[in-house]
Amino acid sequence: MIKAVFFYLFAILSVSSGAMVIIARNPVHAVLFLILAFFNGAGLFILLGAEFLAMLLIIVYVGAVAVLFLFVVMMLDVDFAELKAGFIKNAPVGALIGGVVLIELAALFLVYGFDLGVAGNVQTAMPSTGSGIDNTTALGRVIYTKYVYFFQASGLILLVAMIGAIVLTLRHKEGVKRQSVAAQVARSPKTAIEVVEVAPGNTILPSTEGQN
Amino acid sequence: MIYLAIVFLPLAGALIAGLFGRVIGDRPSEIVSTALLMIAAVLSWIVFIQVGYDHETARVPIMRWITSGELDASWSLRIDTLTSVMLVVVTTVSSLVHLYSIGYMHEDPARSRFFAYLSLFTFAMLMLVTSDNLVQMFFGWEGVGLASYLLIGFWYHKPSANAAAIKAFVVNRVGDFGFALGIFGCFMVFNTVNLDTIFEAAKGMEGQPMNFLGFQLDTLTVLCLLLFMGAMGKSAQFLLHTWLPDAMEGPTPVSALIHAATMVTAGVFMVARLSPLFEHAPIARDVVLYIGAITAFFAATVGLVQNDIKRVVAYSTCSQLGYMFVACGLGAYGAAIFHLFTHAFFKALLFLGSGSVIHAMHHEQDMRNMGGLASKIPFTYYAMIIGTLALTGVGFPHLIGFAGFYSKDAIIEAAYAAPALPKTVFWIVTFAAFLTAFYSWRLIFMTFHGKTRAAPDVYKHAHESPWTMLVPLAVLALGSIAAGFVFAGEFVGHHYKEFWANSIYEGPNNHIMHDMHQIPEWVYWAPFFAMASGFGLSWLYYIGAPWLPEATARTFKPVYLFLLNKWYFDELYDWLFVKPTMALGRFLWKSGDGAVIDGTIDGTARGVQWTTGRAVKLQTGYIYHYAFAMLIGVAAILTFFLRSLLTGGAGQ
Amino acid sequence: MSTLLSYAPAFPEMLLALAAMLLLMLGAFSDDNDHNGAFVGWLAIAFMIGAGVIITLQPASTQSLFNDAFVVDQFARFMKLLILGGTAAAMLLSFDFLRQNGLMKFEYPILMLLSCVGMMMMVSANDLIALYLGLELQSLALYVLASINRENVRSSEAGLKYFVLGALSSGMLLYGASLVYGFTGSTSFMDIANVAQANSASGNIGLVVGLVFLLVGLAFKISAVPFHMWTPDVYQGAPTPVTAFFAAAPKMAAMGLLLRVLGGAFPGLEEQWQQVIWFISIASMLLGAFAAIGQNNIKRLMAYSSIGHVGFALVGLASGTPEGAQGVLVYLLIYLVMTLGTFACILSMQRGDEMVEEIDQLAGLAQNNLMLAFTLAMLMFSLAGIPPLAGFWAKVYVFWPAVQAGLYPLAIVGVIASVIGAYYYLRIVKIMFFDEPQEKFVPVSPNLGLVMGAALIFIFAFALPQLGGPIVAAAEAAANSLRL
Amino acid sequence: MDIGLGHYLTVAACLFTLGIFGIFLNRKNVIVILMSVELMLLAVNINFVTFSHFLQDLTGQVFALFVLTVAAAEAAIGLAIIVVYFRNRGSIDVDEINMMKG
Amino acid sequence: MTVATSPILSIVTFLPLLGALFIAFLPRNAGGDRNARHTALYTTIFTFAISLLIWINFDPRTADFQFVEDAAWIGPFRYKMGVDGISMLFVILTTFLMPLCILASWDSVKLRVKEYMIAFLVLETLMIGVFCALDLMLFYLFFEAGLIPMFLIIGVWGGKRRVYASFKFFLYTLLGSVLMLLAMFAMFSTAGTADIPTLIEVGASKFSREMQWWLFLAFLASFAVKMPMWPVHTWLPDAHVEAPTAGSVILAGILLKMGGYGFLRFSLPMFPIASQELAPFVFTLSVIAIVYTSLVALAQEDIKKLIAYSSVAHMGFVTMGIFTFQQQGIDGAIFQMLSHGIVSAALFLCVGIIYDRMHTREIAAYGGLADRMPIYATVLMIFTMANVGLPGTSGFVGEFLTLVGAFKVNTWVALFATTGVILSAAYALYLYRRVVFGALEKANLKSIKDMNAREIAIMVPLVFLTILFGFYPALLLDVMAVSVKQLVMNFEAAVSQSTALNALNAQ
Repeated sequence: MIKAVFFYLFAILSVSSGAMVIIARNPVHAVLFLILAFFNGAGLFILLGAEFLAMLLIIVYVGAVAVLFLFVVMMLDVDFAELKAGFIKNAPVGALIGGVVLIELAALFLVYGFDLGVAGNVQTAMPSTGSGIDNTTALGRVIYTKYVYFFQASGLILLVAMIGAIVLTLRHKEGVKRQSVAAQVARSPKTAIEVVEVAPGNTILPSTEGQN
Repeated sequence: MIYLAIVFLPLAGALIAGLFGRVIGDRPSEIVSTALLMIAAVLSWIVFIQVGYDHETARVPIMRWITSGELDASWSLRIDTLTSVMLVVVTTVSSLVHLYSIGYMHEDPARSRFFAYLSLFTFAMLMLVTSDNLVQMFFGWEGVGLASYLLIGFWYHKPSANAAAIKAFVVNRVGDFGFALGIFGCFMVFNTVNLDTIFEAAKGMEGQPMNFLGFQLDTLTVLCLLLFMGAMGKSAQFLLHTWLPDAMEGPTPVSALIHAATMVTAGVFMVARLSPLFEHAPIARDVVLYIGAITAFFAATVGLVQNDIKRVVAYSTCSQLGYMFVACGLGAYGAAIFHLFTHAFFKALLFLGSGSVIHAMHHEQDMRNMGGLASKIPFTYYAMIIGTLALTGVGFPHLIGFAGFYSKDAIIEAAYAAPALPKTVFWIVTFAAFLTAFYSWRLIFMTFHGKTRAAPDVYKHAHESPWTMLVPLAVLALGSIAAGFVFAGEFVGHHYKEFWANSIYEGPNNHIMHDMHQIPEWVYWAPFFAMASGFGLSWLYYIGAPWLPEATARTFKPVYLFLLNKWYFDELYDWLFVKPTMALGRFLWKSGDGAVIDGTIDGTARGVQWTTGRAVKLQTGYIYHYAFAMLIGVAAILTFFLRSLLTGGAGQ
Repeated sequence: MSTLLSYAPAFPEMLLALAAMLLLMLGAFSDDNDHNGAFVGWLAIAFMIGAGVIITLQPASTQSLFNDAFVVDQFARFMKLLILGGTAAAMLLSFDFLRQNGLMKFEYPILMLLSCVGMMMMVSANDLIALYLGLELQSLALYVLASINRENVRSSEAGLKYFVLGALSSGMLLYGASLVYGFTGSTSFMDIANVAQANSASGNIGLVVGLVFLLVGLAFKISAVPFHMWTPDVYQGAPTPVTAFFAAAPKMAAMGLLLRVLGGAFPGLEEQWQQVIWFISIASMLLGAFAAIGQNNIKRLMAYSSIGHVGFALVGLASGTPEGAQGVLVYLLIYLVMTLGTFACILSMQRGDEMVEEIDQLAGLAQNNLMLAFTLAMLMFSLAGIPPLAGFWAKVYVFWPAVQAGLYPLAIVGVIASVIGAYYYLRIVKIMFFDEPQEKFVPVSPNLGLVMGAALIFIFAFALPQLGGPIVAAAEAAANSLRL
Repeated sequence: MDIGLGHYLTVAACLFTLGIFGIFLNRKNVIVILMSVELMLLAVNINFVTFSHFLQDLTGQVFALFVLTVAAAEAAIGLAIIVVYFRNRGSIDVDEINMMKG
Repeated sequence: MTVATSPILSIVTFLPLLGALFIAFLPRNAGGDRNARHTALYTTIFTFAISLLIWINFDPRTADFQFVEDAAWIGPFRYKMGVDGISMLFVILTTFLMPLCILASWDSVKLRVKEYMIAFLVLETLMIGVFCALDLMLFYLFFEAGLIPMFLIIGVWGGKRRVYASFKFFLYTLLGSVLMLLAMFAMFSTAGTADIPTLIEVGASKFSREMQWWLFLAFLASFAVKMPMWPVHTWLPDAHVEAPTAGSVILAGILLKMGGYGFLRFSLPMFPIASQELAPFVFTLSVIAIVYTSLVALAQEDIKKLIAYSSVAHMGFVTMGIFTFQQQGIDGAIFQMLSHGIVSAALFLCVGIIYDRMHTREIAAYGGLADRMPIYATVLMIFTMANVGLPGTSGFVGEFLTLVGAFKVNTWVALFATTGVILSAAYALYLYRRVVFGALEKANLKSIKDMNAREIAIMVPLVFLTILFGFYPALLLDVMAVSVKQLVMNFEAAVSQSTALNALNAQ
């Protein structure tokens, strides 16, 4: 019973905050609603016994991705006044078609009698509740062994994301002075110091020709 | 060998004159081709005697031609009496015309071409008359048509000559259309195109029906009528006659050779040759008879009022051909061929004589600008008189007469003697004989008698033709005088059966050749009186009372105009066929091909363009539209499956 | 050592992944200049050739690794060779363009290499997770590549559109994957296939819905109508060599993946997916044909052309037979060559420093540069499917199975679409050959010439038994290793 | 009231549909579209976890784990592209992203 | 190695291609142009000479395919070549016309000579291939590939509306052909073989009546366009008018024949029931083609267009003849195709001769050419007469035989078709009169020159053959007789078998 209450709480909240994401005028609000939706999603995960994923959702998603969103939204400094609200003119048609899809899916899920046992193909059995192995451990046991291939692949994906983000956004601005460690370390007295013999009575003039 | 020589010597002449005329010069071309034809003519007479009197017949295979399945049409020569008569006619007239042309055409720059055409024509004509199968006959048939086309259009600078040439060819093609269908029909019915086999089988086909255009019709009638259509075209019979008068645009020797003596008689020859078929198709024979009679009368009436000297002779030819078909229709093939034979002489004579007149008058052809030429060109004058006497059939029954007297009167008598026929045909042909006499003498009187109406300058320089032109006139005049009484016995007289032998077939009920001698006495005299009264009336009109023609024309103006305009056939055909065909062609081109077919195609292309425009508009560039399209796709596929699966599930 | 050898089937992927990291180091620790960028690029090509050699040396049997998540069979090998070839050739096409446009960064070849690894994982995927990861590895690299010309509005717009719609499609694909997982209890293709075959389709609507979403995601990747809308914009906006890459390798991979999924996981739902394929095939062929006619930008035209060609390739798939799959493979190979050759030509359309993309600018090319015009013309005829060029054989091998399977309406619509499509290919030929010449293009560079020449020889030589025969035989072997 | 598989799936379906809606009904900020994608991924993850729970199979969770990883990478790339675009156009208004069409 | 065992068909087929390759590597300059011309000429003449070996070694007593070559090709398809009495002569016709085409383009083509010669040589290879191919796919490959060079020939070297004409030609024919391709797939799927001889033997029994209908219609779509039959003929006048002279020659001389050849090779032997049942339909189209296009030809103002329309009419005789299923009809159809190949080619060459001088094809721009061009006038007269179907020219034999065949089958068809004989005389002579006859009045014609030696050299063989085949058609008819007989017998057997079967089913 309590599960049901929480389910409905999380469900309603996640759906409505999801709706607010796309309705909200202000993108910052939208991000915040997205975060709320994630939180509720995490709640649903916990109800389903997936604690590790719930944790991940909050740490990775809310902590990193959503914040990144927030950061970009603010950085891009969009003039919110210019952003039009309102839906496109064929919104009703769109809504109708979207509604049809949704109704069809819901009808399928709610009406259709599930027969999950058909398969009997459990690949990686969930540890039984009494086994003392918690969700995180169970995942940890398979992720580097059975699913190492996927793990490596996702590593490559992250590598691509990193390269991509850098190649797209990194800008070597001309005229910006940067510290060059290698250059500093490589300095030797020869290159750094200029020994000038000063004739008596003369001022030391730095060799400024060509500079300015 | 002799047969081959007769047929192919003209071809050799044609090739020499045609291909090398430019190289060897005009005069050698003329001499070579003429000489070759002379040889052929001499050989023909030899053959005529061998075949006609010694009854030698022959088949000379030359080489294969069209072989396809059962169809086997070979090049070969068939020599029998009918052929030999035609050989004589063709080569004799042709060689004379060649000779005549040397003089007549001596000013023309393209003489070698002319002689090539003439010889080519002769070759084609000989192929026609010697053919042993229908296809080869068709070859000759079309070949003479080609030569005729080329010769009519010889003076290609003249638009009228070109028009006449095309007209001749196309109208002949209309006839050939029937001929061709006839050949196809023969092949379908008899499974062969060889004459002998067909003749053999024809006896058994009488009364057998065949399917033609969905109707069950009498086989032989259909075939004969189709074939006769070809004869009508070639022999310028009523309805398909319009080309012949126009063909006078060609040089006069051509008219003499092709449009008087030889080619136009090919139709008669063909009917005679196919007598085994026609004998078993009485309805077809009646058609031949009536068409012939109508033509004889019609052409004679038109001939009454023509002013062009050659056109008068041309209509006369047309009319005489009608006589020949009357004879064929009656079953008196011998009489038909006899008339063909004599006619060749006197009609060629008349044409060549006209040519001589025209030559003298510096290519003036209108008789209204002539007159009084008898003194200027006496030789021609007498030749023409002989020709006219022969044409009008001057002679005394049971005694003697000119060539035409024997042959034409034989036809008129046969028309009377025909059993089970009303005498209408007899009266028509008799009346036509009267008309013939009238217009023939009218020609003589208008041209040679009275005071001249020619321009003084022309009249002064009018002179007799060179010997090359006069010799043929002389020879032909001789023929016109003698051909009748010399050969009457063989062609239509008592020896006719032996003479014709197997070359002409008479049905078991055909006794006309016998019956024509069993007629009342007055019938013998009827054509004589017709001829005589025609002469008398003509004398009255053009010598006795020269004001009469004009007065008559004024009084009977509609009739006069009707005749002058040749019964308005040209106008009728123009209105009925030529104009609508051209209009239809243009309509089909512009509307059928242009608007409908190309319109459809171009319309399809435009449809594609339009669709393209729509398809491109879908691509708005907006992300949300793209996403929307995807969603629609998903929704559509999903709905499709859920609907089908759910209803499918409900059905279980 | 033996442990390492047990991973032999995955050596090509490993080699390339390690190469990518190696080159990354090389690039990061050397000066960022054109020369080094090209050096990295050439090295990448060398590694790809190496990977290709390894693939050809692998035994012809079917091997699987990682709990059957990664399978290497004849099909995978065939597709991998296509992908490697496409990627290497696209890279070869890139150098001149990148140098001229100041884009010669060492990241470019590395991203292509990683994308290539992703694609190879896709065609070897035998598990939904492997499928997804391979797909994402490929796609993420492609998003970046599309917008790599970051100073250019069009390029970044292309990247943005591609990314947004790509993310949407991955979402759908994932949603489908989740349903499939849920309704079969496994992510492994073999298990899925067993379930799908065990209880007939009507008994498992959820699975069908999952399949639909999965197909939608894949259809997006192969740019089939109505999930194609990104294609023209991305093709036009992306830097031309990247477009060439898009048209070449990822299309192969996505089609390969589609075959793998349908052949590996859903043979039991043949009746269902055939209907979907049937529908998107017709829609793609028609839209490709019609919309391309309206284009004047040759890259955009090639985008629509690629949509149409996907439609044709799907005709083979729609028949659902091994012959059909063979046809798809032959089609893909030939299309790959044709499209690379065409893009080599497009990349040669340069006046002075400026790239030209308008078709009109090709006017009279035959009189200025006959070889280029001839090559492009033959490629156009080949794309139109005129014999004896390779494009004709491609069509033969997809339409014949379709007819054999009784899909007459599909085949008829297909050939009619190909006739309509022929119009726009002809238009290019017409502009090059019939119109009055314009200013000359700069001479063709050796790299482009190499690709063009190879493509030209290929499309002509395919009709020879020495070339076409082995290719068809290889495609047959590959198709037979699927479970269609 | 028993909360079954269907309920979870329906919630996920709602979120998923909202995600799609967000993409094509939105004419504002492109970033919002990105957020919509994140919503869809959340829905997918809920699906996976739900199925995992009801199938008593850990694979679903593993899948969800990788989806999360990839989603993070995707967000990074997406935001980078948006930044690039913004630098070029000075705007990320969805209505203005249509230089190429037809 | 004797001729019979050597791959002579492949040699003849691919020799021109070799020549094309050689030309491709010639340098691009004035000398290169000259070399290109010479190479093309020698190649085509050499090819013709070798192709004569085929004729000489051909055994007309058997209906089997001869000089057969068979090798593995791609996938299930085989590289199989061979000729029988129906196809052999078309090979010769092709090789014969090609040198003339090259010669005809000797001076008139000045731009892009190399490409022009290459296009023609490639086209020759493809055309010969069509008539030799004994595998469905090989046939289609050659059949369709010809579109490319022809498209370029019309488009690059054509007249004012060349773009429209070339597109129409290409897309029209392509649309027809692709349907045939599908039909070929269906045949291959059903019969399990793409081997044409096998299909000829077993096709009739393997394909059900309904299937035969569909296959027949699909093949008809292709062949009807190629022939062209009414009402899909309108691409032809456009293509002819715009194509350069040699292009028209090839188009009329050979490409049109592929349709008729296709009917004989595929439709009749492989789908006899459908052929039989659809013959009235084909007859109707043929008769309409003959009468309709003859009428349209009468109204033309462009010389080439007129001849093009007359080609359509003549092809009407061909289709009519083929669908009589009679020895005469089919013999006639083949003969008509061969004869038309010579005659219409010659007519287009004749047009080319005056076009090269005056650069107009308007009939009204000419008149009185006979004065200045007597040789030309003679030659044109001969071909006009051959076109009209005058006995003694090759044009007669074909028309006559087809009509004989048609009359046996359906008198109405023969009746209407024979009117074409009248109409052809009308339009052909009308054309001749307007161009050659009449007074030479137009100032720019006054200095027109007669045919030069090269042009005479082109025409002499054509004149010779036109007349030779008119007088001695057995040269050709003997070659085809046995094959056609076999075709007719097989056809009749198949039809009677099916009627017997139907009767059995009806009981």
